[in-house]
Amino acid sequence: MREITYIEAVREAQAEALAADHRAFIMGQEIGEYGGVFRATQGLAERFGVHRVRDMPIAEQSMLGAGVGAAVMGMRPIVEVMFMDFIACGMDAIVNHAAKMRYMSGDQLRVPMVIRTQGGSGTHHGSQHSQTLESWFLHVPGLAVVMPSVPHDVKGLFQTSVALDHPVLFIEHRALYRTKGKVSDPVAPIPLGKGVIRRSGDDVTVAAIGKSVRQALTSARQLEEEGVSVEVIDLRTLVPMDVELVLRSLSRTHRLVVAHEAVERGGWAGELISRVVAEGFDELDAPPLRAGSKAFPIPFARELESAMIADERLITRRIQECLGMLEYSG
Amino acid sequence: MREITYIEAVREAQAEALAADHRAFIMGQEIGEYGGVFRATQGLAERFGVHRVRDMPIAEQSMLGAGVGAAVMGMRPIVEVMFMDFIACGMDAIVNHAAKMRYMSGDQLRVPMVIRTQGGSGTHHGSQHSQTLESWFLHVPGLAVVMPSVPHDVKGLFQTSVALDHPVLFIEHRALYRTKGKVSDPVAPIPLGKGVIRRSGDDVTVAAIGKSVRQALTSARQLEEEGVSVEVIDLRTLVPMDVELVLRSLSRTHRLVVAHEAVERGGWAGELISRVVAEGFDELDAPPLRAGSKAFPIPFARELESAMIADERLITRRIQECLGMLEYSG
Amino acid sequence: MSDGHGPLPAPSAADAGDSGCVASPARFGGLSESRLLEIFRLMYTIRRFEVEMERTHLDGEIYGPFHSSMGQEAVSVGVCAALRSDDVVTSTHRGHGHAIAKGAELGPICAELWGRSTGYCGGKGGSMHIVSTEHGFVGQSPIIGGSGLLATGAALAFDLTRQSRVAVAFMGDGAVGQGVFHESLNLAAIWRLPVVFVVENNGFAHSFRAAQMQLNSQVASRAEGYGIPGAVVDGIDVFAVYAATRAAVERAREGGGPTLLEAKCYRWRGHNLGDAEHLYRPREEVEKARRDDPLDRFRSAISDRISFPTLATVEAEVESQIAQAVRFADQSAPPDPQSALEGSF
Amino acid sequence: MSDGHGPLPAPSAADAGDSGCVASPARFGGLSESRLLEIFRLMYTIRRFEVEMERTHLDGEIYGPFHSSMGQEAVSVGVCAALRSDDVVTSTHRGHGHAIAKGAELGPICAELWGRSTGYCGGKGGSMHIVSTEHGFVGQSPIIGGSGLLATGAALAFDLTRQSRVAVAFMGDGAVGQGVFHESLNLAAIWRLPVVFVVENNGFAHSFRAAQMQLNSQVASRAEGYGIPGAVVDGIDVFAVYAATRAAVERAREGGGPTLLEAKCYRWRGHNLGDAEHLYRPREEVEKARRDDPLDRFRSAISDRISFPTLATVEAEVESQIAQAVRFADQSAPPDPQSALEGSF
Ligand SMILES: Cc1ncc(C[n+]2csc(CCOP(=O)(O)OP(=O)(O)O)c2C)c(N)n1
Ligand SMILES: Cc1ncc(C[n+]2csc(CCOP(=O)(O)OP(=O)(O)O)c2C)c(N)n1
Ligand SMILES: [Mg+2]
Ligand SMILES: [Mg+2]
Repeated sequence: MREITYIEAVREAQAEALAADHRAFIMGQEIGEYGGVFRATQGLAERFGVHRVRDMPIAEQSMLGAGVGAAVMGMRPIVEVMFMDFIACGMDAIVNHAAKMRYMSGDQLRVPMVIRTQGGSGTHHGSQHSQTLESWFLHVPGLAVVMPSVPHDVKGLFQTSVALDHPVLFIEHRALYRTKGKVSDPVAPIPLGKGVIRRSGDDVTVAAIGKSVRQALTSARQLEEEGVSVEVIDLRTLVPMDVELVLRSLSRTHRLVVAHEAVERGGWAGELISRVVAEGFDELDAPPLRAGSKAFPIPFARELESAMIADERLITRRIQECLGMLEYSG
Repeated sequence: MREITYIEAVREAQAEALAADHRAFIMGQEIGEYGGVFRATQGLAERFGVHRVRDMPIAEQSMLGAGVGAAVMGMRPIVEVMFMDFIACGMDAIVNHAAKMRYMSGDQLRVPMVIRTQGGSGTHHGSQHSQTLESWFLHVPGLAVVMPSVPHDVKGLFQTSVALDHPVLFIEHRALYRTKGKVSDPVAPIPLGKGVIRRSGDDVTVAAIGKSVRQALTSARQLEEEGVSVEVIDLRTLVPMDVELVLRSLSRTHRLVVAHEAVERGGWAGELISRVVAEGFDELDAPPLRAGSKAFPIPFARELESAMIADERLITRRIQECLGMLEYSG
Repeated sequence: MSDGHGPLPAPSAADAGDSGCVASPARFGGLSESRLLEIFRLMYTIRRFEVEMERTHLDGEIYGPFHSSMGQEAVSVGVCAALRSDDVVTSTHRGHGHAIAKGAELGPICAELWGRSTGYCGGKGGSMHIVSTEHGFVGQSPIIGGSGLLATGAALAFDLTRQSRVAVAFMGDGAVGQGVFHESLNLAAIWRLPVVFVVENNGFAHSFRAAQMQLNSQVASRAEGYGIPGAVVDGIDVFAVYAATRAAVERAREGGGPTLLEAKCYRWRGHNLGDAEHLYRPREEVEKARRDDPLDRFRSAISDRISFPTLATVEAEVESQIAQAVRFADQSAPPDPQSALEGSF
Repeated sequence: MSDGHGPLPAPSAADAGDSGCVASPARFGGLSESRLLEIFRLMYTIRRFEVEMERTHLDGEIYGPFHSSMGQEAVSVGVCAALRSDDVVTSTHRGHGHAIAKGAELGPICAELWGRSTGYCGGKGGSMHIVSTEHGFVGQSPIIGGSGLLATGAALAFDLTRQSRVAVAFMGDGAVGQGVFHESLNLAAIWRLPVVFVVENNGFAHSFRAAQMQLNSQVASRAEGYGIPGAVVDGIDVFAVYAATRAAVERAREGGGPTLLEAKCYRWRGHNLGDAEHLYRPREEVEKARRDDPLDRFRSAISDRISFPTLATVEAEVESQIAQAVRFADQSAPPDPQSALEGSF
């Protein structure tokens, strides 16, 4: 199988979408001849023309709002929001329009729009360019939320997202762009709402998504040396969320840690834990714990960022706490 | 003691704030001579002048953004967002600016701004005028989130909010405006992060906020007839959240239901349940359950709205499920 | 930018506003008698429909917010008369007139207002969210400014698929201060999209007069900043609205890009039912404004071409259609609660 | 609106742009020799500081995004020279020059860029979030358009408290298409707030030229739509910038409301370090633009008033101040990780 980087997968996925469906087109800033600030659309303008790979002025509301209007008329817009933080600038188009129009209209209108964005810490962009905000959108009925962790899933989930007759928030992590993974040719579409077990284990289950999956795997490898067997689940999509897979895993491990880079307070781990507790209480030998970032804006300096961002160290610690090897540190 | 309506309390609280602190002023749409679409500022423009009770054009970004800029310069803006749904139009000012500037600047800048808004269902305003979105803001470090359920708390919490050197989201529920409650004269400031027990009971604890507190009390009264003793906690503020009070209550009841009108999926109940499970697992005799709205946009028609909105019927059912009187219905 | 000005017929509110203007054929924009009757039928329908709906609301048969189109009939009808049936319209919280003018049926509109299963949206939408894709009425956005973005996006779809369709956004004067107004016009301008932004300047944004919201309250003049044509039109005069819209729509269809039209009119009713109007406008002002009635203007304009009895017949038909629509809603079942739990993700 | 036009000295980029313009005393805006030297010192400091920071970034001593102010020194300095120390400035992602021009110290700026404990924000802010309240440098917003809102709000505070202070928002040409640009100007206009919006039109919004973003790329002409004065100034000529800003600031201070200034300049460096410049602009264009250097313009303009040796002394002082600043940052401790967990709610 071919090995490609995550960003190459994003590029191929978009190229395939544009090639496969004439209704698909891309809108965003610096995505045309420039090829995207992270190279996600490199070569696409040349190949598909600037009318289908459209550079936008710096105006997130119109980018997202025009996407909604075009989708309603039968197009399949792929809108790139350069940094996830900027979604706050176009929130109304997503929340009040994209997510609601199909329902409000009694199914007359459809909004098959994919909103691609990337977020997260690690490049020292500071508080307004490093957030991880997917949790907001679990709380917005009408949206699917997708967060692939490997190139293969990027390609498989993107196909499903573009084909879906509902708006999709497709979230990438900057720090994953250079990571590599094997892809089949072609990659088959991956249904939304199906997680995968990335590593099986018996002692504890870690449910994670995106970059946190890789960190959980690192923790798992480290803990293996201490004789701890960790099962790592990659949820892949948050809406829908594969709670069943987690419950099945718990029926063997009976212990759960939920890991995400997003701030722990109000983060989506609370959703999964609430579902698991409500539906699998008796399976639990210990309280499910969260490994999320501390409730502070993301600071610029290295030393500060790593003091509040959830990483493999925190995941490892939570696993040990969940197993009673350490005292719970809140 | 005097009995006043909730909306009268909102009006008095704002009047007292403007009278007490010359740095305080109000911005919003239709709030001046018109007195606010819900009469929250009636008479204030006449009393304090239109420069301190400022009518705004329909432009949420500038309303909230100018509030941030004024707060940074030492003012105490009180910004009214007419419907909570419109916060999506000014999200960037709140999330990327108000909440972060104090931290980012190394404590050089302060944003003592109170964002007053109201949300919720029941008046058949439809999908774009009925949302309950406080859960988003738990996930935004830097903001306090306040949701009073009675006139007394409106007055007590508003004083604390205006005095706080951090931005505060002060959330009201339209359906509470005409409800009445006793107030002392004057009402003492109420610290943020202190919940209250509205009704004590032994069998199960219901933690709620805002309008849901009243509904929980209704459920409690109904269930009393069936011999069920329900303790009802009014959290009053979500950030900070009085988890200790809930844990203390659980040490007696050992059962928890968390109730909010917000959509259950991704809602703040998940935060409370995660904290409770992590810190009080051994106290729990049954899985904590959530009573939140189903994950759909809010439809217009009565029959439809009541099919998805969380209300006393759902709270009652969840209590019964938590007590094992009924099968959990998800 | 002078090239920012297209050759639009732009009768200023001032010169066309005085008197029920004379009926020179030209003023009919070359409309046939049947088209003229259709225009009258629609204007009369909107007027009477709003009266009826307001009544049923006060009787408690409708609930929820209600924003009346009364007094703005000539804008809705004049604009939509210049459109093809496959052109699309986006609207605001005040959209009943727009829906009717674009051809949506009274029964399902009424049923939607009443929250019945037979409403266009099965009761999920209500007064502020009527949609009839079949008639190209593709969405109201009561989020002020939202209609502009939706129409811009629709126009983008037409442009991308090389369809010669046009999108029209109805907006209120209150939308002009919104960031999305700016972003919509700018985007439509640089991409030369086939969209017409129709700002219905009905004198008020709730209790506000445009001049309180902008120093430069000449809405149409904003077009210049975007390098697109702008024009003011007398919104009481359906022919003026029709002519201006036609020119804009033709330009859009031929790839000439967007136009900003400002239709000056007056909001006859309070902002919504229950609005405390008296707090911000004197009854006399309203009465004076109502004396310049778009329906009367039409009647006197075409008096020498269409006889009064002919109009009376149309009026009678409309009355029974409205009565029918109300019966339709009244006899329709409320929506099945279960349907609230379908159709989202 | 003619009344929308104030009596601003508005040398168009065209007429002032050609040649290092002659040094008629008037062109110095009546600035004393010491003020002139101060202006030179600041421009030279910005230039050299950016060179040094870029070097330390490439050496890996700085990390994170870096947006150079090089080539735009005359705008930063010309604007801030027209301000009082208690006036405030808000800025963008490209803010080093603004901070220096407003008087912030090199040591703490450098330390902030390096993420050290002694930085203005203790390392929490970084290059895009420098703040020095003590110098009235009250916030950068790398969220395009954000600086306009912050300054409008600051001006509102001044207006409410009847202080005669003025707020200045530096913005990029890329901000003009943002909804917040529209909303800020409109709000400042209707409330006649003491704010000056300075759009640094440096030719590019990352890879984009203004003309690709707006049909009407005459940024200053947008002022009309808001009923406020607008003016274009040659952003390479510090005296032109100073004069235009002074007029705008005076008007603002006297209650005359906001002004929109467009300062035409050129972004010498890539959008940020690592930008693939070659994809959108030819090296020759950059070289040609760089030949019109704001520092050279200044030198030739004042050549008959200030001797070359005097300037050389200033340059030498600046060099050592920058070396000192780098040493300061270099010798400063990294922030205490614990401090990341303080100061929020
Ligand atoms: C984003 C947003 N802010 C505020 C409101 C509240 N609101 C509803 S209608 C209205 C006035 C609109 O005036 P205008 O645009 O002139 O339309 P008209 O009512 O005159 O038809 C306002 C402020 C809203 N619906 N959306
Ligand atoms: C809301 C928002 N959208 C997009 C970006 C990404 N971005 C950063 S700088 C920039 C270009 C800004 O150009 P301009 O305003 O002219 O400022 P300049 O870089 O020329 O100083 C863009 C698009 C951003 N920071 N904020
Ligand atoms: Mg209006
Ligand atoms: Mg620029």
